[in-house]
Amino acid sequence: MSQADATVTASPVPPRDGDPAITPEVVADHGLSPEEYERVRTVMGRDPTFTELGVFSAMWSEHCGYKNSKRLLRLLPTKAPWVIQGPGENAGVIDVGDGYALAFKIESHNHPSAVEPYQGAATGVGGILRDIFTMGARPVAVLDSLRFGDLDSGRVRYLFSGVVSGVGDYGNCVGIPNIGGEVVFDRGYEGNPIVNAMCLGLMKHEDLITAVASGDGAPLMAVGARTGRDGIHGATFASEELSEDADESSRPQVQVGDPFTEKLLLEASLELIASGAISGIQDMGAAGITSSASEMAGRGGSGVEIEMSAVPVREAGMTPYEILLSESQERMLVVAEPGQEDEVRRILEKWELEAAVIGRVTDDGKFRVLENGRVVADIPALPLTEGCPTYEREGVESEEIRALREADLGEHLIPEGDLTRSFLLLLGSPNVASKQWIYHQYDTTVRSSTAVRPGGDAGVIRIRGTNRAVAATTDCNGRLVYLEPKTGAMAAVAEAARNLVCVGAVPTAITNNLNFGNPLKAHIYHQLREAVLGMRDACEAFETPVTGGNVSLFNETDGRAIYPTPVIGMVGIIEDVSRITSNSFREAGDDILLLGANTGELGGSEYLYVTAGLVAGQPPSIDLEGERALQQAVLQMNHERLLASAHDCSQGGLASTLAECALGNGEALLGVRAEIDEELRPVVSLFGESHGRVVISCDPNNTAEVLRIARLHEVPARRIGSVTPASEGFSLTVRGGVVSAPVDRLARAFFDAIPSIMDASPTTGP
Amino acid sequence: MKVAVVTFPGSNCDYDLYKAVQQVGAEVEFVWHRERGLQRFEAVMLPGGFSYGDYLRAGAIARMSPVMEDVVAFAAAGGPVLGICNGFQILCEAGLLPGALMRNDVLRFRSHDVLLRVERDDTLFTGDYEKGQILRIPIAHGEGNFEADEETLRALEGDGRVVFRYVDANGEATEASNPNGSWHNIAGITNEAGNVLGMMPHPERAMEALLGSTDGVGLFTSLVASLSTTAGGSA
Amino acid sequence: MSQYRIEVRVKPRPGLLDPQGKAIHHSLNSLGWEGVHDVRVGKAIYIDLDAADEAAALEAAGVMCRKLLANPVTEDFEVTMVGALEGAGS
Amino acid sequence: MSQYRIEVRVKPRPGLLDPQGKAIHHSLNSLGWEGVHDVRVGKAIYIDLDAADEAAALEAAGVMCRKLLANPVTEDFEVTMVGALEGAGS
Ligand SMILES: Nc1ncnc2c1ncn2[C@@H]1O[C@H](COP(=O)(O)OP(=O)(O)O)[C@@H](O)[C@H]1O
Ligand SMILES: [Mg+2]
Repeated sequence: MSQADATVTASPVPPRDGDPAITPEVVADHGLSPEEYERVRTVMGRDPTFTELGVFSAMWSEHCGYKNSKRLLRLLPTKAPWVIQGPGENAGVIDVGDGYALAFKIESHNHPSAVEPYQGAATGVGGILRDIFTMGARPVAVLDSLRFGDLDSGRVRYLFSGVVSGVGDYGNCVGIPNIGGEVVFDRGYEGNPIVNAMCLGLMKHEDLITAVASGDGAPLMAVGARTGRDGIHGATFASEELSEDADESSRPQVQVGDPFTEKLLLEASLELIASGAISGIQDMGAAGITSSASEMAGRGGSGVEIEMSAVPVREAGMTPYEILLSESQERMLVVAEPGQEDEVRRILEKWELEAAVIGRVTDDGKFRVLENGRVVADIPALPLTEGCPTYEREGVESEEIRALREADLGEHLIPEGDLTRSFLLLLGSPNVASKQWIYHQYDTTVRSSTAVRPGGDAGVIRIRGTNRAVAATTDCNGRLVYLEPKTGAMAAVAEAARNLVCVGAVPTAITNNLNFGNPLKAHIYHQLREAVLGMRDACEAFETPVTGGNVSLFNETDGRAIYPTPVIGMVGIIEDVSRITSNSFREAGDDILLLGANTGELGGSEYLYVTAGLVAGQPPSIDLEGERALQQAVLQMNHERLLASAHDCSQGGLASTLAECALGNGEALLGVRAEIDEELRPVVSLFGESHGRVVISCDPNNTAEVLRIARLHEVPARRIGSVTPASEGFSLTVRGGVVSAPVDRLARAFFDAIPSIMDASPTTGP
Repeated sequence: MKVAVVTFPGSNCDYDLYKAVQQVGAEVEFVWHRERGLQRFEAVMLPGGFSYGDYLRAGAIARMSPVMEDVVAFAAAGGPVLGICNGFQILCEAGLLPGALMRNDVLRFRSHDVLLRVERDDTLFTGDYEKGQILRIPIAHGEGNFEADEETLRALEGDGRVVFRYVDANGEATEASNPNGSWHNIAGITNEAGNVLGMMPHPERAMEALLGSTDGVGLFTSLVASLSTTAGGSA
Repeated sequence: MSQYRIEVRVKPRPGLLDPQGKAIHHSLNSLGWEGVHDVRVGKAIYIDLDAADEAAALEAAGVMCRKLLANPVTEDFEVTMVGALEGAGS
Repeated sequence: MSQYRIEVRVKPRPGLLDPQGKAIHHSLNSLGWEGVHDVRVGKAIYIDLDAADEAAALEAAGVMCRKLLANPVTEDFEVTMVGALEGAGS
């Protein structure tokens, strides 16, 4: 970087007619601090033009430049023999065996979704799909991780239903099955929803292509949709706090998604890559042509020259500034092999799309922009992409949060005896209740490869022509991260891994989305840093390296930050599809066993939120070695085909987990008779959310062997009861307490919760 | 037997359908919507998806494609034509099947397994099923609400052209088992001649136990069987 | 040749169920507009096109409706002239 | 109180991409209408409602648009009077 600083300097560029003069206010409006602006001037060796300032502001925004997170991200483990592509490309890539590779990544679209939930979510899915197919992989699955405020607000219902239909309509139209995700409703996300979308793509190893522009003179082509005035400065916008009074006019134009064009672009891109007519391809995502072109040049160590008048536009009279920063969707930048421009055009034309040569690769290390032959921007490429100043800040835990964590939960531990009413409340909480209302709006079976649909612990996609499958899950309990960031982040990684082993997959690698508040505040930076450290420790312990991710900071409304939410997207490999295990009980008469032990904390639990509106207390501790042992034990049981079902114990505690196993997808209900004797308060035994636990069921003939394997791995295990016919009801007895109810009563609470809220009450528009 | 799977910009179940046909041992080829000539095929299939994004109305723009003229001719000559989901919508728009598929009455996309009752086991497409048999097959659509005018509806029922109906586990066509508001729980119909079948559910996604159901296989084996008995006879 | 803007309104046929209209009707009622008795939802399509004169533009739009824009099984349509567009040319 | 029918037209805001309009535009062109330069698609909503007079009916419809029918972030709307309805009631 410093090398490039020294060798490549900007040539003089006269100001463009009609462009505003650069004042300190204009600089501030572009989200650059005075120091950062000085750095721009040093890099340039002169004052930037207005167009150049726009380019810097996008590339040095938090979104593109990772100013506040880059140094922390360097702490994460990224290597393993099976990692083919680590962080830094459009998506991470791992080997999945039999000649196949898996590309996967997660992306956030929080701010756009807060402004326009439907389009925000839809374009979020569109963006992550492009990140995958620009690697040469065919997208095979989508997951979505969502957070909203409580559903009792009309505005929240509006955001929730808009986001779900946006995610659904886009993925459905392109034809990528949704295989899972998560949703949490908590006042901590009121006003600032989280919308993260993850995509998985499969390819043969030899089809991998990266986004690099090299080869002096190679033509640069814009393909796909035309450039309009949408989302100008989205990247900068995504790096600022929202405030209630941000009026319409100050908001950037909403980007509208066109999934139909995306589908064509997907097919055309894969065909382009296979044709050999191109050497590089990249999505024009955040910061549009600016970031795609300069990053391709930066990675290739070369330069680019782009002629604005050659860019196909949707509206007349667009300035270079607007064209460079437009975030119109469904566009790609392609580096063609010299002489292959017509072949590129032919392929695009078959898919009824446009392609235009808009510039070329150069060898002078510059990001140069022309307007009708006149230079309007001339910037050294490497400092632009790599030279963004990065910060390491001082983090301090918030006293207020510490006090919440250390709060005495004594009075909440008192209830005992028949706790069925609390249990029904918990099962009917939208956080625990069935999420069918969501995923029944998502096509989950298109491509005919979905072996486990949403509703299981992890989604599973088989790989046609092999005996293998890949599994994926997203997880994070933001309340736990809020109360204790480091353990909370470790817990998110651990839960993801548990979800994978429950379906029979070996946890292999993660992508992650760091959704946090304003990192310039010391206590937020503390959360960010601790969470990254927690993620690092867990990933090291489980040998699941980080191959990529996304950072979304400044998630605040009127100064109130969301819960720190480092969403973990983990993928795993199943070598033999016949071993895929479901999370619902299979047969009356099977034994129910609990693996793992209750560590006794009630802090951060859904029980406290539902019964007392409380997010407080000491969250459950986590033992990474124990988690690892548990994973190994479950995998071995799976391998020996001992399991009828396996389900990770998480939100809602043991009672809710058993109910979920019994209720399944609602089509074949079963009953439960179980008892557990722990030296704990009954509410903790029933509803505590200790990590490291899995509920399994098995043929009674296999129970001894299951227990033996658990012992072998030093995992606590015990038989706690049996699966019964539904007619015998549901009961779970603990020391000093019990929950028991007819199964159809549980089914109503569980399945009707979200539909009855969403169908009964109108949403309130924007 | 050689089957054409016609693809339009935005088709996305084309590959699934291709694989399903292959699985029952028939030959299959994709035909892009701009290509002409279907004479070399013995059956034509229109896959699901979102041709032209379902913009305007599902199937409305696709039915203007050049290949549709040939599909119409192929059907007129008695050749078997199967439209699944978006394919069904295109067939209605093209007038090869009566009625229209309107927006689901719940106004939401619906994607899950449904149960279908086989109403006819004497069509080209259902010989390997039994009348009254209940099939588990996924649906995934936003516009599957079958409507037509009174007269057409009466004719459909009167002539026994309803081939599949949404039912519950007891085989009853109840309101609760109707995912989209279709008149009389209609999930699939044929034309008068019986050689064109349109259905909203996706049999091509119900071909393997691993994926949850094998109940779709019968549709494809039925077609192969009926074509081989009339070998050389059709279109 | 001049350029004209035509407005096409495509409406669900009377008698046909209109779930979307029903849902909006219901929402309006529950938001307090009890005096709303019926709501029907159709499409408004704006077409800018070259034509020799207004009559030719309207005529062309009518043909487009019959061929593509409206489904005769479920929809009716109306075509109206918005006006001539200035300084036209693609 | 009389009953009126109001027509509301909700349109995508200028400058915003209208994928549906784009697809129809493309289709019309390839069906031979090369003189079609642009297509935008919105909604036409017909509301039958009780109101004291025309002005009150239009006024109410405007409020409905702002509250429910149009999304101010992406859509503009227009409200026009179709006319008074005879023999109303319901
Ligand atoms: N937004 C969503 N999109 C798709 N599937 C979802 C979504 N939210 C939840 N699900 C699915 O619903 C099931 C239950 O979700 P959740 O209650 O978070 O489960 P758990 O706590 O067991 O992980 C999971 O299979 C999950 O994949
Ligand atoms: Mg979860």
